[in-house]
Amino acid sequence: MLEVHRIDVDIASVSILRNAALDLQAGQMVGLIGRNGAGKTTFLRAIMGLASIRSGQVTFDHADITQAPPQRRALLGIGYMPEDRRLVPSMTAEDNITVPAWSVGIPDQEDRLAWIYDVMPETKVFRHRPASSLSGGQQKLVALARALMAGNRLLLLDEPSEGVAPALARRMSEILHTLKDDGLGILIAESNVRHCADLMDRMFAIERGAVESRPLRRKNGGTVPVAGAIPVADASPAGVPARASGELAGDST
Amino acid sequence: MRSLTGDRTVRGVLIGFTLLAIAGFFLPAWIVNNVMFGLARGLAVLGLLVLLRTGLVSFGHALYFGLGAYSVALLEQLAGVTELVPRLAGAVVVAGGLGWILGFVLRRYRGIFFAMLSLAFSMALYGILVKTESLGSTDGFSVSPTVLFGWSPETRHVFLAMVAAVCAFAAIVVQVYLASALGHLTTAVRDNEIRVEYLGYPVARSIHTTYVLSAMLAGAAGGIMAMALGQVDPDSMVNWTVSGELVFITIMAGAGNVAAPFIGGVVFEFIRTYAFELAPHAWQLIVGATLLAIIFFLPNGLWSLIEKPWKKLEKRRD
Amino acid sequence: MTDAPILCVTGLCKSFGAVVAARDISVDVAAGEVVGIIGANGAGKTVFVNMITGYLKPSRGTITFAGTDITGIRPCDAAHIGVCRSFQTSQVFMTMSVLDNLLIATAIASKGRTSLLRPLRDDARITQCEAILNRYGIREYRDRVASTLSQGASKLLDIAMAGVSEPRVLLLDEPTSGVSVEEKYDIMDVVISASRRQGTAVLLIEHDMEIVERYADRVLAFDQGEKICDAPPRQVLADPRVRALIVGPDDADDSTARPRETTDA
Amino acid sequence: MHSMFNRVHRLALGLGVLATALGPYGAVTAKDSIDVGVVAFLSGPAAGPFGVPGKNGAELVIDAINAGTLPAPYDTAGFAGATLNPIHIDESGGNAKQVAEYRNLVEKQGVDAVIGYISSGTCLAVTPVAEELKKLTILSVCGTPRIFEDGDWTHIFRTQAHAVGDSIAAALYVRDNFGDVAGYTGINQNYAWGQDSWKSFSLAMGHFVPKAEVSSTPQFPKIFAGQYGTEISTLALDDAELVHSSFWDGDIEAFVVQAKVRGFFDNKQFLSTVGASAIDSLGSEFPDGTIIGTRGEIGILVREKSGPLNTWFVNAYRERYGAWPLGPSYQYAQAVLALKIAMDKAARDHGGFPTQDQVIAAMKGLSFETFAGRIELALGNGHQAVHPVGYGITRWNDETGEPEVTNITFYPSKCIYPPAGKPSLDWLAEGMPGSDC
Amino acid sequence: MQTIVAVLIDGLSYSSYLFIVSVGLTIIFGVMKILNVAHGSFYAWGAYAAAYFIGLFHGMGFPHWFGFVLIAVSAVAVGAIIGLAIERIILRKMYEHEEVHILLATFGVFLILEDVILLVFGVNPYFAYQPMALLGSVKIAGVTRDVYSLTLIGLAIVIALACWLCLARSKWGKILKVVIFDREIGLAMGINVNAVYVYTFVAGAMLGALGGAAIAPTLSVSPGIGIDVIVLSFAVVVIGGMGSIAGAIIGALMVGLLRATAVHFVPELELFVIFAVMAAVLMVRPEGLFAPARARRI
Repeated sequence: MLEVHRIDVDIASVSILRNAALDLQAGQMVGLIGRNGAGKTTFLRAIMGLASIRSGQVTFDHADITQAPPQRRALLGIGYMPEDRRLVPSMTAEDNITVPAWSVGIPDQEDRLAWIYDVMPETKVFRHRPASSLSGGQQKLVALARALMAGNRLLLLDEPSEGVAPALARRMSEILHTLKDDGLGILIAESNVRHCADLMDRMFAIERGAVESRPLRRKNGGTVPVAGAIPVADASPAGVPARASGELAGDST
Repeated sequence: MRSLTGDRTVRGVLIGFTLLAIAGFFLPAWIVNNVMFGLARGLAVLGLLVLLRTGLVSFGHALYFGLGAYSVALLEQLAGVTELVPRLAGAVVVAGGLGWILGFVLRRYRGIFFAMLSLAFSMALYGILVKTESLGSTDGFSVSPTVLFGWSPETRHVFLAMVAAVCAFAAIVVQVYLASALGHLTTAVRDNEIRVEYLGYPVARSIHTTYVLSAMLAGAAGGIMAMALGQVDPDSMVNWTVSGELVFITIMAGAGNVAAPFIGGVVFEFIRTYAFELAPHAWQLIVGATLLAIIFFLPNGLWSLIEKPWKKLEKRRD
Repeated sequence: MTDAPILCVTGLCKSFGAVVAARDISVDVAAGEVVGIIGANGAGKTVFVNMITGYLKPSRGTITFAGTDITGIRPCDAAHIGVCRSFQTSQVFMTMSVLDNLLIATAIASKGRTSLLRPLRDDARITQCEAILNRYGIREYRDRVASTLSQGASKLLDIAMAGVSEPRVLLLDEPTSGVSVEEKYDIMDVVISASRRQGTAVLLIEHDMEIVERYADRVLAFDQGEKICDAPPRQVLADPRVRALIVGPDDADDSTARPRETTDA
Repeated sequence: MHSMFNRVHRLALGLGVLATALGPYGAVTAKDSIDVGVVAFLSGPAAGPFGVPGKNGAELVIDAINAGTLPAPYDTAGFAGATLNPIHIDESGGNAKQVAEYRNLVEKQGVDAVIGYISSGTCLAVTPVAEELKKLTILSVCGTPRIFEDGDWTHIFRTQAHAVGDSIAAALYVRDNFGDVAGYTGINQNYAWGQDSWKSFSLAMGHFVPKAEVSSTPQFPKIFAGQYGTEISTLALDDAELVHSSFWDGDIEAFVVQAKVRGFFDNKQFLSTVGASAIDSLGSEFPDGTIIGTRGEIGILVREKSGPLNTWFVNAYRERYGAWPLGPSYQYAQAVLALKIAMDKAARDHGGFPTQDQVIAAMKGLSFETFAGRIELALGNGHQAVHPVGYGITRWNDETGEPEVTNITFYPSKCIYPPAGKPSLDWLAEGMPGSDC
Repeated sequence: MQTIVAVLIDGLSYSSYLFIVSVGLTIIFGVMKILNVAHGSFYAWGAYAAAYFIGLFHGMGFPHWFGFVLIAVSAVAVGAIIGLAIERIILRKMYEHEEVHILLATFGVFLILEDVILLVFGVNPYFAYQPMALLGSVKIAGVTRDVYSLTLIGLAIVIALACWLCLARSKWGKILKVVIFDREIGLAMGINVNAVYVYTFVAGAMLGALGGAAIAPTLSVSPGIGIDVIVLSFAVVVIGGMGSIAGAIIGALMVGLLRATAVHFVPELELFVIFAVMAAVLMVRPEGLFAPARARRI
């Protein structure tokens, strides 16, 4: 369904991704594993059209979408959940969830929403509360629901279990499992595969420097095949210079 | 001292300004005037350049420019001072003094908030000047010709030489400052305030120092402008459009070198003179179009045109 | 190692609105001691470091450094008296060369104010910095602009800058995150040996238990703003509560599923 | 000759020599043409009512003199025989810009003289520079008395009397026609002109209508503010029934339009010392019954006055520009006239083309016939003009479809200006000793 | 008492046109993060277009009330034509540039538009008092007031309500909120941010032009009228909080009432108070009175 062919991505003329490649089929869950700053987020952003691709190609259902604007990708059924949730605090959970429906102009909006509430009944409970009043975990669920609104074919999830209590992380895995069984393709970027390793069909390692072969064992003893890997730029930078000052709070929140 | 004379920029500035001062004696008066106005603006732009190095853009530097100009005018009105040194000192001290006071507030702000707060302060001064009769209201004051140690030179060429000397001095001071550890802190603060703070230097102090230096430069610039022009008034010294022009020249000149502001200032003055002559009703249009062209095609300013041959020259000398 | 603690933290509390980030934390650190701090994301490790270095004001409690109360001190003053830190994501001057980065750190560290007015690229200072570059193995990057460095090199520079002033307390926030496996021990060797030599007390925040185990004299485990364990490394890592909350769900045969443990396999 | 100078300049620029040695006046003995800077508002709120009519007036008379078609006694062609080539400069943009422009005119364009300036602020700013550059400059319109009372200038002349006479004449007119007024206030611009006008008007009122009470909150909005809603409220709330204003540019029109809708003029007696331009531009919108002045024997007050010069001026102006000549048209034309008279006189006295110093000597203390009256350079050591000043009452004439001014009274210059050497505000404060009314 | 009523009415009518202009500025800033110096030009163009057409059509014998139609038409036309042109030709290429460069580019546009006004409309002032004359006057607490200024207050209220409805009650508003909150998340959620930018800029330009067109009948429309307005609306927007509509209301009210009070009691401070308050607000609440306070970075 999704094929990424050797893409190069620069941010502020610093090479972030080089020759990165990956493919994913419907009903598959694929992990993209790498440490902080390895380029996972950039990779997802490039697929979503938020980071411009210098060379290489991204196809979705065999159609080239390398240069397509993000809204067209959303219309094709790609949903994106950013790492830090980024819900609009003053809007209710439901409004946050339905944003993509309005913007993309999804015709069966109501059905889609009903389906989302069906998959994640817990979000229905707090749908009328403003996003700012939700806990971090609840926000994470809303962000996932929002990604689902447009993304009924492919989900791009950036660190879905980061900063989430173990119970919720387990719940998140369950939801993803349901979605996978519904035939969605799911690409998860994680630095910590603890909670969803057993769901993954394939793993891609993203790390600066050379490719590591990394067989991962399932609970039942089987091995997750390492389908390929993404060589990433050698000089992966320590971040974009601009806002060094914003990051101090780090994991305190 | 050895490092001072060893600095190519310092040598370049000294040679350049000396040549300019000498050339002044052979140039027609109107060119001398435009060069002087250009140098005066350049001095203020040098102040903005120092701020820009620390990542701040003031949209209200006309506050100090105007304050310097009005200091010169008021010193004459109230105390009859027409000597160059006290005039200039007055402008620098008053501007630096207010810069020091406002610095306590402004050093807490960055980005758009810094720009807006600077604008607010400058417009508050504008509001006072425009409406106060004893401060000349909209008219401002005339400024009589400047005297140098009791000697009042017949021609303005001598004054150009004095202005060139002041500008060269300021450029060298700034160059030495920027080469010092303290001066490098400006860039360090722009790059990463947190790191500077955690290395043990208060970011606020670094910004404050830079700000006061910048205010003093703009004050001196305003003082020189008042002396060169022979007139001060709020609309041409303190209004926000003046601040806008100064930022414009800063971007036009480029922040690459302490000489750039002066080149930018003089070029701006000539663009304006010719634009006005060419199209009295459309000179702003020409200036505005130049501004857009620079932003689009020469984002690093005029200095980037000079930098390449300059670097080549340096290489050859090495 | 002397007995008198260089850093005393007593009853430190911090909350952001309803969220409690630190709950009555008390720790003594002796000079020259290396104290590891572990905890899950959001457990309050960074908040703890931020309070010690003065970025955050504690809601309650005191921090004493070498006998002086430094609670609520500004970061620059903390650094000035000898409490320095490195950062999780390296904090360097992106547009400057590696050498200039260090030169600035050195200039600030040399306490005399007048030295700041001297040219930055002072010969003596350059020699001094080159020695540091050598020690940290980043000499080859001397003239590279910091933004072009690899994460590992950038991290080394970050730590080198923190250590320039020979602080008496050095807080290292995840010094090996983002650093390749081959490099991580090298970094730690350099840092820890330098601090041992200078008798610097080190507070080491780490996710990598191997690093903690290998370098820390003592380990603090944090959970939800609370200190749940304070003991030598082996003892802490064996603690069931720590294993459950921090090290991960304890599935002996699944331990290889954790990438950090598979990487050196 | 002029082009030769240009060439010299260019040469100087190229070689970097000579330019300072050869002033633009050098050792000239004869000229075919002279360059004169003519400065007036060509843009901004003051362009329509003042600048453009002023420029037109100058242009009309310059062309006529160059061609020798002005009626007698000015029917000789040229200025000491030379053709005048005007260089028009826009006065807008603030004082500092005007100072820079002045320097450009003299030092870059090398003009032989400068005529113009409407704003008092600009006049004050330009005067010291003109003196510094030693260039004959004839101020045509501006009215602040400070120019010749605070300074002593060799190269500056003003062919327009200063504002104190306007104020005294205004107070006299109030005394003669509205003697029972109980109180007065004012709205004036916050710069030299407005402040001086208000100060001298209130002093004169204190003298002539002592029982009228002066308001404590006269308004001083910023020049070209354009919006007077709040000021109109303050004035309306004031008990004073007489409202004095020296608004002159677009401000007077804006004020009248905004105030009229609010019925302001139904309750207040409005006195406008220079707002005559608005009478034509606003037509029937201009409130009837306003006391209006034109600062001399010029503009709408002398529109109907016969006499060969005035008839020629009004008709030629209307023919060429399709509008009535306004006050500034006269004022600029009079400045040009003064230059011609002085240059011709100097040429006669000395034989040959006169130097600047000879022209200045000839102009000093000049007394000459203008289009509708007489101007004497009697003050400021022979550099500052005096002349009669009149006022009248406005009325819209439905039959002709034109505005008119009735009940016109002119007050002679001996009555409304201080004797030479006496600062006018002191003179006013002392009760105008020696005034001959 | 009379004076207080006068201050209130004067202040409110001044506030209302300031609000109309500023709300355009604040919307553009809120959504696009552009501090648009050229906004003063929209105001000037709106005023010129309205004054020109009112004069023209009045001369052709159209009834006075037609002026109101012309005011609306001028605002929409100016906003659509000039706004669209600027967004398409200049700003579109600049979104990736530094903030200062964008600010300066709008300054350049401002300079250009100022002179284009001169070239198009000439140097003479325009008067378009017909709509104001048509509405006549009314006596409130002993002070005669022109009804037109009072109508302006009504217009400002209508626009405030319309903005509020649009932002708080419509899908459009919610989409805007997302873009305001985070441009990139908007993109990721399938919002055509470029289109949002165009509409926003044009709408903001229309409001700026409407402010000018609406006030045109009460003033002499002459070159340079945009210069003062731009700093005044900066003050309004900064006082209220950049990007906040409620803030624009509060900011405009504060500026208008302060100015009116100053003119009535201490005319010398008329301009000073406005900017002193702007500075004071920035010092106490840099984000403005109505923007949610955010933690200050070091």
